[in-house]
Amino acid sequence: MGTATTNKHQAGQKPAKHIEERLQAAVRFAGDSGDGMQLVGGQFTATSAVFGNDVATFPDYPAEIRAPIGTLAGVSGFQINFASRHIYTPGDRVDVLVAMNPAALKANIRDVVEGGIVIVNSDEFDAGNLQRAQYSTNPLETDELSRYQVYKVPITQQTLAAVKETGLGPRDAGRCKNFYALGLLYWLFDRPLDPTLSWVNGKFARVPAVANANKLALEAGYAFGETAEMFAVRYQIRPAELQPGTYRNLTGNQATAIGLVTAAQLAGKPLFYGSYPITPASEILHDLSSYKNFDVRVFQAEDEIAAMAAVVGAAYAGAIATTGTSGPGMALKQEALGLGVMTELPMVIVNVQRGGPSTGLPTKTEQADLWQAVLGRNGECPVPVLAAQSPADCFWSAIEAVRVAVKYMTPVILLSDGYLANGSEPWRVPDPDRLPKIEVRHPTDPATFQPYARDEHGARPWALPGTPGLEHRVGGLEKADITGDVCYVPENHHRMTELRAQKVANVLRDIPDQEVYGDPSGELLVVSWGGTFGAVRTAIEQAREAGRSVAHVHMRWLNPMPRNLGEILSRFRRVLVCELNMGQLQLLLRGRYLVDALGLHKVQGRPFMVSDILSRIDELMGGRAS
Amino acid sequence: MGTATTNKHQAGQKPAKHIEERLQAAVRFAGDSGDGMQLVGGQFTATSAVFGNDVATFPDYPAEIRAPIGTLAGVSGFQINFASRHIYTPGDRVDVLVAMNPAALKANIRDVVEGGIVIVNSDEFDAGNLQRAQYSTNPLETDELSRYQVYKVPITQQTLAAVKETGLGPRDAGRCKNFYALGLLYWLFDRPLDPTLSWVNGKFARVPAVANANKLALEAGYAFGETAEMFAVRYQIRPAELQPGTYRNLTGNQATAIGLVTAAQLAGKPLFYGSYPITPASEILHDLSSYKNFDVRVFQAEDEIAAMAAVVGAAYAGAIATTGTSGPGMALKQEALGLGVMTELPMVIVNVQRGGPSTGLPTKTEQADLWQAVLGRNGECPVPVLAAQSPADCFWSAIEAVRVAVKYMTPVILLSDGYLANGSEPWRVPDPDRLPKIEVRHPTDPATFQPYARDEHGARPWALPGTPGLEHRVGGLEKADITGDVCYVPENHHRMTELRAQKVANVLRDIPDQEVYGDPSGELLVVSWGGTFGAVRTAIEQAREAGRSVAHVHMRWLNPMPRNLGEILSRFRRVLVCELNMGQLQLLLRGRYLVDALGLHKVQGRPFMVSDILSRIDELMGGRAS
Amino acid sequence: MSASADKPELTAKDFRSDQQVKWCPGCGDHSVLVQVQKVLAALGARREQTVFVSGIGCSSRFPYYMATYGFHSIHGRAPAIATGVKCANPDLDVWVVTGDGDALSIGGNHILHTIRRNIGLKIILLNNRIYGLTKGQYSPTSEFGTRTKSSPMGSIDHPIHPVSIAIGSEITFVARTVDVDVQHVQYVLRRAAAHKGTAFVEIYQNCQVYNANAYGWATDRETKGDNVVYLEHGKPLIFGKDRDKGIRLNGDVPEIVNLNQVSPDDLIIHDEKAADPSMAFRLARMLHPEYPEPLGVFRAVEKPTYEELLMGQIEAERAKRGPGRLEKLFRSGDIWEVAETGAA
Amino acid sequence: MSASADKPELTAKDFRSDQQVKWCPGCGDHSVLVQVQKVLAALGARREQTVFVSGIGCSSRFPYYMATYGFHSIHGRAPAIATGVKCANPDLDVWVVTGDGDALSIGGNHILHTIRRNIGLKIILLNNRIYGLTKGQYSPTSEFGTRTKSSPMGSIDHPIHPVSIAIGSEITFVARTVDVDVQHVQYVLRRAAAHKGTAFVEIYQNCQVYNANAYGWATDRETKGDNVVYLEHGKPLIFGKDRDKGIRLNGDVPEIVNLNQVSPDDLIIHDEKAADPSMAFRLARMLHPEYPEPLGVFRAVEKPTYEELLMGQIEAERAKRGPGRLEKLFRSGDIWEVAETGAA
Ligand SMILES: Cc1ncc(C[n+]2csc(CCOP(=O)(O)OP(=O)(O)O)c2C)c(N)n1
Ligand SMILES: Cc1ncc(C[n+]2csc(CCOP(=O)(O)OP(=O)(O)O)c2C)c(N)n1
Ligand code: SF4
Ligand code: SF4
Ligand SMILES: [Mg+2]
Ligand SMILES: [Mg+2]
Repeated sequence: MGTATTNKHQAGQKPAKHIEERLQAAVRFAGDSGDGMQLVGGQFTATSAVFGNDVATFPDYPAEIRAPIGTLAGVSGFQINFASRHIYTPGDRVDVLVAMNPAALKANIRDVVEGGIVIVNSDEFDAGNLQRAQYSTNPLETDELSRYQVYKVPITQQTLAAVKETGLGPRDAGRCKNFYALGLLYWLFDRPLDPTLSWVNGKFARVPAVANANKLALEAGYAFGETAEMFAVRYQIRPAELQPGTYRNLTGNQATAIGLVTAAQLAGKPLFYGSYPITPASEILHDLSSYKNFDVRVFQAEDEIAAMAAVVGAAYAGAIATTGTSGPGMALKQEALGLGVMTELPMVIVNVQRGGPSTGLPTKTEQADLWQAVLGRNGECPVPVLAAQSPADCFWSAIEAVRVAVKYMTPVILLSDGYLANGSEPWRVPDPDRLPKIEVRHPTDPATFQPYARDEHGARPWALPGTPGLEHRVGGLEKADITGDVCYVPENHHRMTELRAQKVANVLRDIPDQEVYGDPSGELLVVSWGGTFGAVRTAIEQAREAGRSVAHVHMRWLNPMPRNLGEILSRFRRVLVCELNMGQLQLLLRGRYLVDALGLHKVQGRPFMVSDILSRIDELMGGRAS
Repeated sequence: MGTATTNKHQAGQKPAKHIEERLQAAVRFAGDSGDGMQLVGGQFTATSAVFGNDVATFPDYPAEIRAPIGTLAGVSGFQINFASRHIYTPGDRVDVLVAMNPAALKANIRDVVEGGIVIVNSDEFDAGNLQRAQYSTNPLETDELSRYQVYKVPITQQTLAAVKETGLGPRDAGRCKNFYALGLLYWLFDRPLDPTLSWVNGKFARVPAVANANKLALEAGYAFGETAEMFAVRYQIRPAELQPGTYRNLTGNQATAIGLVTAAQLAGKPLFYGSYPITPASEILHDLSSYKNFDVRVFQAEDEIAAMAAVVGAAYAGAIATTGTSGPGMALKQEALGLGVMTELPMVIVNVQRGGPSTGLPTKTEQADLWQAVLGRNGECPVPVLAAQSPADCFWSAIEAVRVAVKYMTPVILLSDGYLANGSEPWRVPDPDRLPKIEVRHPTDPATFQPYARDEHGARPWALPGTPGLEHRVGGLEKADITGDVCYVPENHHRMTELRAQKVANVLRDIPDQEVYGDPSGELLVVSWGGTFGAVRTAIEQAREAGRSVAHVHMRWLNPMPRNLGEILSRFRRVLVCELNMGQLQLLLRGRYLVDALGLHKVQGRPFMVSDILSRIDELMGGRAS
Repeated sequence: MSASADKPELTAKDFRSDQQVKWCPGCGDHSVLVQVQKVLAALGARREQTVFVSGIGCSSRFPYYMATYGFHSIHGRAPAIATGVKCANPDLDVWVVTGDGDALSIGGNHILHTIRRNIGLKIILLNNRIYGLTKGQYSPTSEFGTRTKSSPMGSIDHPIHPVSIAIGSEITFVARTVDVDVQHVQYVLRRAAAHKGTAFVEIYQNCQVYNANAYGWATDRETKGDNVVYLEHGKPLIFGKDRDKGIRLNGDVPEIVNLNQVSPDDLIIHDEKAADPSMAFRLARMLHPEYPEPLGVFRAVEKPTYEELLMGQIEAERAKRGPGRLEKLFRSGDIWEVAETGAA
Repeated sequence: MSASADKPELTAKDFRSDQQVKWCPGCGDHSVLVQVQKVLAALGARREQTVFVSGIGCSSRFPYYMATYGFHSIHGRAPAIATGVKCANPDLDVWVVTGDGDALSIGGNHILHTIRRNIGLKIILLNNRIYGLTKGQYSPTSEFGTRTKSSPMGSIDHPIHPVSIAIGSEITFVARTVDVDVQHVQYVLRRAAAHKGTAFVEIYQNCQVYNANAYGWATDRETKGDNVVYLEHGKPLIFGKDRDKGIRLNGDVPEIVNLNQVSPDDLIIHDEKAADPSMAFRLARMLHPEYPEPLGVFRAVEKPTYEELLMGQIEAERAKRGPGRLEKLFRSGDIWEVAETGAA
């Protein structure tokens, strides 16, 4: 919990009830898929955010739709990191684990910090559940958990007792136990109940018995903490110094969807989103399906190829044309994406990366589609590529992608990943009127129109079908410069190849110089991109606090790369590229700048832990940061 | 013509008829698509080969199936380079051009060496044909061709006269004019008529009138040269010092097809070839369709995805499973190819590269699919990649690809290109009994079988359905090490990713050390790969003959790269990578070896000319090679 | 078909682009091109409102020769690209031109889904039963046993029939005609143009180079009368050079009868508007040489189109919730304020 | 079905793999899995000769639970992968298990071409009218207007019908059944297993989580008698809880009649072997709630299979030209000799 130390708890020790202040804490709710963990996780997050903490969250869904109850495969978790200072990640390890059954305990215990708090629903530790969780002995009865502060709470029984008065049957009554656990945590962290109570009232307005039961369970949990004489301390985490404004918690996929809508509105155009469902990108499709009053035209295609092809068509006909997918779907889109490059039409392809190769680990995160994005098409087929760095940043990245696509008349690939997609953080709601418009120009004058003439950015004109006198033909065959007619002339092909490359290089004009966090030069530069920002930045902050001379470059644009990047790299004795793959950016940086960049690689379907990066820094710089 | 000098020819000068000896000459037949240029080109090649010259050829088909007669779009050409020494390319420029109509003249004249011979069919230079060829004035009547020795021969009339006795109608009679031109060229280069005469007899055995007419035309053409007092000289090119043996002229696609059949035979297995037609790979499909008695199972799929998927299935069930395609089709195959990587099954994917991006220049050559081959899939998805270096080398490369695929249980990508596919060269027929067998092992013992256990090469066992007791399940989800069960364990994923990468790296054990042609170290190392071998090697030979200290590394394996490559690169002050793309190998070499490799890039749908490379060498080394 | 009265009328020639037509002499595509140009002129179509989208193949070069907007895309994907065009701008008249390989081999799935969605695309399938552009491999419509470069011993794939596939995929308009029957081609195209929703037109097309005369039986003056039967709504199925033969149902099997012996009233009366597609399917199964093959409109029924429904939902949402406002979108869900001091 | 007499007989249990079955409680896939295991045992199938190939989806996890060879491949491609398996080893019994999304959305084209080739695959399509694995978007078989995560206002795609698609694609065997009707599932699977060529079996399958009770009308004891009609070869179409209703053709439209008024002889007599697929197509168009929906074998006809033809050509070539010899292959075409001295 932040930098504060934790107290070892000895069984039998008389608990004291003072309130201790912490800078930060990470809490994880874990239970069976049916236990409503995502829901109470969301409530805890909202309450903490309203309270003024900075928050970051990450859910951990089971890979199966509905694995057998009580099994390890069925465990669902939700982690919240909340702090009185700025935080970037949901936290490496958790300070407090709520485990609603043996499987949840088993699946999560290794992530609890030594001395951390473990609250278990002791009612569920019966023989059947223990067996389903593959425990041969009851861990509550051995010393297996001796390194933690374990609190056995008969959550099920207590919940049933608390909600008895509502007259709900045992099944519905039992369903309230997540609120009991939430109430207990609210007590532990001294949070107000009001936000959740009013949410419950709204949500269950039509079933007052359920609303009442959840309320009673919540209050009972809180009261248990207060009266049970079980807990040694309570913790308090003060509000953080956040930028003033209106906030909303957003997952990366929600942010991407809202960002795309916003971009289309800024361009004054309909948004076309053609997509085929795929984990972990489907929520973008879902969200956009409900934004129809923004003239969002969602096309659920028969496959990724059709989705991509429809995007090309929609771009041709004048929509802000976008699609979203994940790795295997991205592979399928590449041929049609090439057509977008040849026809030089604006479109955005969002790739929410997941573990590969092939179907791989579909519900897990990874960053192994960078090569595919930058280099993975037939022919010389350059495309601008950028990557979002945090859940809320998906909003800004989506707008930026559309802006560049329209300005340079090119497909743009936006890389997100499973971690960003499902993780959430507070988003400071912008003032829509302050967002710069996306300028769109469509030619109308037949006298001056040439399909493949270029403007100052290297972009060809976006002539829309429906415009009298501009009738012309485009397609996948090589085009003659200026006229756009089909052309097999050898020199023309070379020239067009260069023009397409030059145009993508021109995007540099819209990319700010790379910023360096930390010393401008020195011993070690850590480079990262995409969803690893939070972990890497936290590690660098900590290393610097510990006196290390390290700096951090987090890249937003992967193609083209910022103008000053080479120069920055050359100012450091060593360069370390941290990425959730086996060295994809590393190769590109080495090839481009001839810098002997080292790599920190992790392909485990999980994000970096701050400690992963710190250890590697220690390894490289020798000794251990204090 | 070789290193010999040419005589400037002045109109009106009295022609002398001596025979001049040359080391090499390049001849191009050009005419309308219907004029039978490919046919006589083939005959000239065969005759020269039988005569003992080294030969290399390249056809140039029109992009349209049957463009309007007499137009530029309809011109079809066939170039033969033949020599008394070893040659590697069809020649940069041509010494003798036969132009059967104005369009053929216009489309080809710029490739004729200054002072070269141009034989035109003067009968076809009428107003209509001139207009169709977009000539505003008749080039035979202006000084437009003054830099060449132009011979106006009324080929049509003379042919009609020669074949009159056969009683063929004017249309069929006119069809013989290609043989007339061939006869003339046979005279010019002092070649025997017999091989063609006997070919004609065989080919037209059932239509004696046609056989006779072609024969008469051929002889008339020859006689015209002898008697017409028009030509100043005849040329002789002596037989080359070739390795003794039986030879056959092969195009790259023919060689690939035969190579795949051979590999399957060496493995003692059926060959499965699943493919969807695409230029310029279709001939592999055609050829294999006619090798059914080798137990070749050809599946013409509904698309490239189905072809690739069927290959994965066929590999699983125990065939030598292969597919062939070109750029856009390759893009479509990537997802299913990833499944081949995850399931670790042996298969070969031939990509006959063409001009891109998108549909690009479908009938033209390029090398811009290297990135796609090495890096273009979702997730960490390594695949061994090799490239053939000449038409006949496609044979050897195909066998090598299969050998590695089976030994390492992995998909292997074989890169060919449009230039190799259609170009031809003599292939020294090997003794099939001397070709090393491809060893295949299939486990049968249930007691020891583990689907993802590995042998000394890192390969898992190839267990075939049908084997009792080895029933197991494979698929695209991440596998547990050893057992192959579906596995989401984080550390397992990382480990499997490493094992797959290690396996591909192990292929190094089968790759000989990189050879260097020329000095082992020094000023400049030129690096090339794939179908540019001939042009680059010729250029290096010439530069070295001219006293330059340059060396050549031609890479066969692009992934993994030969063990000693980095060390070789480090021995030269400068490294130049020549490739028909914008620097794809260049990036990989720079990234991997941190060598400041320069590039010579050409994307014109055409192969390198030797002079392209020489000029770049001159540019880099200063001065001009003498 | 978006025609506008206040603009000058266009002639067929106005629909010709400046590009040289590059199909082989004798190729059936030439005739279809000319008919399309004539029909568009006759219907008062506007060049700027018209888009031709194609895939890859000889047939797919079509858009280059039209003076309208055009998109020569990639192999098999034209219906999907055209779907994007139509969604982005439902006012455009969007035509898809495709070949038997483009539409039914690599593109089969897009055709199927385009059809079921009933999106307002006019699809012209030029069926020459061969891959022309790649120089003559058998296609999904090639007859069983066809010898080609890739099937030297005869193809072993049983063919599919485009009209059957279309009907099986819930088509609302499907017709068939043959390249050189110019009046009939025009008739069918006019009908297709007038249809709301997906119109699927199969045109038997001669590939002079790789599959010459595949449809001689349907085009030859001597034989065609006996080999084809023209479908006309509400009319009995009568055919024959001398219009002396008809088709009636025997039980549920079509049977050729002589009109000397059977009254026209007993023949199948064609109903292109039948709610149930089964009879249309049955007609699609009448194949040469067993039966005269039906030409004309097999089916023409009304069903809401994809673009109507798409825009309809957008309009409904706007009516209900008002046009989207970013301010409101941003602030939906749980929001909270952070004041200057940092606490809420 | 390759059975071998000299091996011990296997029980249904022998076809269960050691993997824990991970479908949701109440999922229709459980029942189908059990029936498949029973049928294989009953038919004397061998584990080692049997391969299950699937794509991606809940349904596509099927192979993991079978103690046979299995391939859980990628989305939509199972028929193509299975085609490769069958070509490489025609002796194997190859089953494809797929879902409505896997088979008809991304995989539609492979299904179509597999069917037309009549390759000997047994395809089980578990149709729950929803994308289960991706958590509940509408699928190509979802009813028009279905509200899902991706269609909050109701889906605007008109559904397709698997049996219609199969018949339109020239299927030789097609049947339909429903997950919980265990005897009938077994019957249909046995028939499929016995068919030479492609056998396509649609199974109405309950997705308990995202589309619960979509087939209640066909499974509910109370209602199913009136809502389904079982097809039996050579038998009239009789249905109803009390088997008191039948289907006859009125003109060419099926009509429900009461058996008190109409004799069974006047009803449609089912002919699964009809050369012409039109009647089968017509039956496929009988949809709930207008008609009782037919369950059973719609069509079962003989046609040469792809693998027979493929291997047949190879055998014919070998018979004609002898088994391939590399020596001869290398030396075909124009060859020439270069002697030691360098000249020929
Ligand atoms: C992805 C891809 N695969 C294959 C091809 C090669 N290809 C071009 S056209 C064609 C078939 C054309 O046949 P069809 O659609 O019948 O058109 P036709 O030429 O007969 O009019 C093929 C296989 C391609 N261009 N792209
Ligand atoms: C190329 C690709 N696109 C999308 C997906 C995501 N995906 C997996 S299963 C599925 C649909 C499953 O529906 P269905 O086939 O009906 O199976 P069910 O789960 O309903 O049994 C989708 C869209 C994927 N795995 N791969
Ligand atoms: S090859 Fe056939 S289809 Fe293509 S243009 Fe020529 S005749 Fe027409
Ligand atoms: S989500 Fe539906 S289809 Fe998937 S396992 Fe659960 S009940 Fe079955
Ligand atoms: Mg065709
Ligand atoms: Mg489903």
